[in-house]
Amino acid sequence: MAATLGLDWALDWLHRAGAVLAEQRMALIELDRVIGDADHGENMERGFTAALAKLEAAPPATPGAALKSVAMTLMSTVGGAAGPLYGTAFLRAATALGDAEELDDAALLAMLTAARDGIVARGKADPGDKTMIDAWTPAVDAAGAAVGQGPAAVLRAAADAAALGAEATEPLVARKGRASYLGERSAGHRDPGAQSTSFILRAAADAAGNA
Amino acid sequence: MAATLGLDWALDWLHRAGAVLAEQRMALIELDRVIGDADHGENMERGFTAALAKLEAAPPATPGAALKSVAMTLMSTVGGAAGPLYGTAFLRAATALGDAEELDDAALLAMLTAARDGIVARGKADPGDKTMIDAWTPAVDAAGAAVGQGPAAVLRAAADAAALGAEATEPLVARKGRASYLGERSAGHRDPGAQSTSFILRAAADAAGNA
Amino acid sequence: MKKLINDPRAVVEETMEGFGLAHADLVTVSLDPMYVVRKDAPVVTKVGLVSGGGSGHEPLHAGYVGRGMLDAAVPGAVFTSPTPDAVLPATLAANTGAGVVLIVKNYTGDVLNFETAAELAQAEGVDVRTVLVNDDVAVEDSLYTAGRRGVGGTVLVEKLAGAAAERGDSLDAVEEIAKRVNAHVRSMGVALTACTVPHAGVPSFELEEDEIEIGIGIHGEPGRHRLKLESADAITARLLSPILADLLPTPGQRLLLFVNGMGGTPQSELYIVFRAATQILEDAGLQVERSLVGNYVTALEMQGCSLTVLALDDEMIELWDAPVHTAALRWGV
Amino acid sequence: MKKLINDPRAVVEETMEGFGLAHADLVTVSLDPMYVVRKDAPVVTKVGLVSGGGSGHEPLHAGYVGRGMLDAAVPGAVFTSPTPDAVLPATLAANTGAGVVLIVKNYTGDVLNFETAAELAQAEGVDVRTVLVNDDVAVEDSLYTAGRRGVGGTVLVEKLAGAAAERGDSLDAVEEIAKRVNAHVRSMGVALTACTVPHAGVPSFELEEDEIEIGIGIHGEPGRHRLKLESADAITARLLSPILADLLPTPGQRLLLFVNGMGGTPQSELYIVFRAATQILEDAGLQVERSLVGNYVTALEMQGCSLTVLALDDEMIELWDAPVHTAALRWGV
Ligand SMILES: Nc1ncnc2c1ncn2[C@@H]1O[C@H](COP(=O)(O)OP(=O)(O)O)[C@@H](O)[C@H]1O
Ligand SMILES: Nc1ncnc2c1ncn2[C@@H]1O[C@H](COP(=O)(O)OP(=O)(O)O)[C@@H](O)[C@H]1O
Ligand SMILES: [Mg+2]
Ligand SMILES: [Mg+2]
Ligand SMILES: [Mg+2]
Ligand SMILES: [Mg+2]
Repeated sequence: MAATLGLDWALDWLHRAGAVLAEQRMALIELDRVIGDADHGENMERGFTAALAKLEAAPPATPGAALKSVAMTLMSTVGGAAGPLYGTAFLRAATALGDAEELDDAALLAMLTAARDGIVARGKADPGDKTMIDAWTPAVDAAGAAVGQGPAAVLRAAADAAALGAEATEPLVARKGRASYLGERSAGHRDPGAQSTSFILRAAADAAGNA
Repeated sequence: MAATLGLDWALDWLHRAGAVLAEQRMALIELDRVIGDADHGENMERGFTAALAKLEAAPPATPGAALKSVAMTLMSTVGGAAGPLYGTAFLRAATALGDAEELDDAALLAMLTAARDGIVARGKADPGDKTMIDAWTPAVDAAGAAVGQGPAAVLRAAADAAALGAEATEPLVARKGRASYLGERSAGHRDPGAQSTSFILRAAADAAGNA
Repeated sequence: MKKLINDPRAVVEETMEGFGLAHADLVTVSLDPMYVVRKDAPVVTKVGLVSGGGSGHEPLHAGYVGRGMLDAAVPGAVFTSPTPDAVLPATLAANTGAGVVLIVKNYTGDVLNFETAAELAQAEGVDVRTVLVNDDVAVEDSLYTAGRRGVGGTVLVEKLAGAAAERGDSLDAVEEIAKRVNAHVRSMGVALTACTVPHAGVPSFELEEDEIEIGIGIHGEPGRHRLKLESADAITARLLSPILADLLPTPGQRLLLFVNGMGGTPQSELYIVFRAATQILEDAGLQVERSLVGNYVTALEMQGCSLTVLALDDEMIELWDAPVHTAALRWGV
Repeated sequence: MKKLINDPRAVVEETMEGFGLAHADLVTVSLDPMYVVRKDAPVVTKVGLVSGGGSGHEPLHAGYVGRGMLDAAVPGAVFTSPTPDAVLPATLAANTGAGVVLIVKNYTGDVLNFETAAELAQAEGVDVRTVLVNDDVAVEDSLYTAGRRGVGGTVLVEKLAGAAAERGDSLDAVEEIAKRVNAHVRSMGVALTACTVPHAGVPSFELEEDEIEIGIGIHGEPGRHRLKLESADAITARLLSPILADLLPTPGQRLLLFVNGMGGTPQSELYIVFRAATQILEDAGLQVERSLVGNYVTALEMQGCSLTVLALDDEMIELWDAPVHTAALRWGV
């Protein structure tokens, strides 16, 4: 396992994320259909397809530049609630990385924290509101606890916690986003944004495991 | 069995016709749904309900007056193709009866013939076009053959022939009315107007059998 | 059957009551007998224009009563032509002494009932002309059918004849315009789903999840044949080709292209069809000069659409552009 | 899924292409980024009015671009708010230097994307105001929801603010009118059937043959609760009562009553609901002074309707009656 992660990892991450979102498009649509408006999978796939094409067309020089490119593309292609939220997350993550070429545990934690904080700043959701924050927050916490065990371990901890966090949104009653219109009827269904967060963080960990 | 039929028979006929059309409303709608526009049963029931109410409100003095009253009400309440056709049929039938109080075999035959001729005059259908004419024409022929056997026998012959005529519309390809739009696809289904004719003539025969 | 109604038998009456309330500035509604007249009818010395037919095709015909279009409309029961005793008073109300043109869609029931009404009105001294609309190329016009049906083209006949009447044309002239429009208009429709007549309670026909019905009428009657669902572009081509084969427009001909929704189809789909139709027509060297897109002649909640093409001349364009003020069509006023 | 479409992913683009072809006299359509502007934009020294949101609600918003209403509209993907990079050029195109009001329906996605666009436009020197529309009483406006949604009331906000902008009102004044209309308008909807988002391919929710969904939104999202199907009169009462409980109009208050079809409901049913609503309002001593009945804010092919009630003042009546010339709303011109 590498002691730091570089541009290769970042690109591998983003490609893996694009692949899993494409593959899970219908699953995310289905989650959103039940408590939302059936577009989350479509939106995310459209966004990541465009983001990968952009990375291809204008190859970035650093991990931060890669995340910034993705941020801008998501902002202008995803739309809906997820577009600005993920766009902000990737933008803040990019800013946190600056032009570092190699990322250690601390850098990765800073990246995840900045992403989460960006989503909170824009969306104003609290933990437990049944949003993507409920995957991001445990992920940041777990990553923090794993700092010192190496980048792959940090990201694995984040991904595992995000997966549990996404699952844990099921019993919750939504208070933010479209699912909140359903009131009590939103309970019993997983939040699509928390699920897509879990997919994206798993992709980061898998890429690190291969680095 | 009575040798002639009078006003009582005429009123009994019309009430029986109203009753059977109300009872068979959905069956006629269903026949019309398949090769038409699903309104024949509704139209006929609406018309006869109104016609019976009118007979109640302004009791006629002769069989001819009863048929004329029904004709006018059908004309103004049924609409569609069946309204003017049955309206004309009853009007011509009434004219054929004049102010006769008692109707013998010949009068009944004249009545049925006038009704059929009225429908042909308005609708210009030929036998075999898959219309109510395919019930009326055999009914008139059979009634003609039964003249001399008494009113009940004349009407029974007409009703039996109309029933067979209605059934015999099934294999026909429609050339008149709404079913003609279907072309070959109209074959295999009974014509709703021929079926309602059969119900109405059966009611006439049943009333005569009870007279 | 799921409908926003009270009693299936009160559908037409309650609809017309609501229509009268919503458009009290435009029309007066008579409930028994049932007909709708222009608020300002009879308009002095103008030829009267009257139409009608079964209900369930809203906004046809009541939605087209008003300045520059119909003077009166007569709604029958759902999918059932109205009776002469309703057509007669509507005709009388529309008569200013200049005569009345009846626009009748070519269905046996409509023809017979309007025929009787015309006779009755004539007996009362009204000069009545009847113009049959029969624009539906899905039906063969032969000895073996009741003839072509009147469908989408009806709106165009009513608009152009209405504009002619409004500008003061004579009875002969209004009749001529109506016949001219009918002679130059063709339509063809497709259904993706059936509709349910309220008093019947079950859909008028069954279509599988992947089937469509080509050559559909507007009365929930089945069409000519069934196909597997195709793309909007392919369906549009299928509808346009018999229209063009029958209309035979010469290259450069100016057209009015009318994409009509059957009641249950989203507007977005109508625009997708409009796009496809425009491409086909322009590729054929024809000129889409005027257009209309929306739900104008419907079949209750049926999903599907019809295409109507009218070959325009200068006068028709002028009449189309003339002001109209009705519940469903309004411009220039 | 049965739709008159080609590729589910091309639905919005092809719709807007067709829209641009059909209304070339009124609008210019930009496909990438996707937005629609008034043909004559920017209109000199007029405050600009821009709206937008997910597609699938046609004629909202592109159908309301034109004289007396919107200067530009920005359609997103189906049921997905548009992105800032499309809202920005639309905002710039609508700006004459007098500033721009953005009319935004209150959904998280719309709010966030328009917020970013507003910041970007401001950075380019445009004075931008944002007015949120949140008229849907089906949603509790509390800390525990994303707040009330913008639904049918949006059309009224756009019409009245558009008329104010057209007559030359200042940016402050147009913003004030828009906010005032929003403060006095309430809506509530019902669905009889679900709709199917083209890229999803399956209906957004399931309803039994005898069930309806009360408090439905316009995004195919489920409503607040389910009921057994009732009569149109009963359903109308159910929709009106929370509206009135929240709006609290005083006796004699003049109202605009707007019965909106969700896309798949026959016009006749909308008039039956209009009739019932008028009766209830008049029995409550209120005055239905203006009305609108039709498919104006839809959810694809959903069957159902929404009721919108606006408490009118003299200025609102004047602005409502002012000329408007758009694809979907037109009078006085
Ligand atoms: N205020 C918010 N804060 C954080 N996340 C949110 C917020 N609102 C919505 N989300 C997330 O966005 C997801 C929905 O995204 P998407 O379906 O693409 O957008 P939309 O709801 O506009 O259709 C939800 O599942 C939720 O995780
Ligand atoms: N030209 C015609 N001559 C005789 N009968 C006809 C003709 N056209 C239609 N019919 C009869 O009318 C019946 C349909 O009546 P109805 O459904 O009430 O009217 P519509 O076809 O206008 O809906 C047909 O089944 C047929 O028997
Ligand atoms: Mg969504
Ligand atoms: Mg019929
Ligand atoms: Mg009929
Ligand atoms: Mg969405």
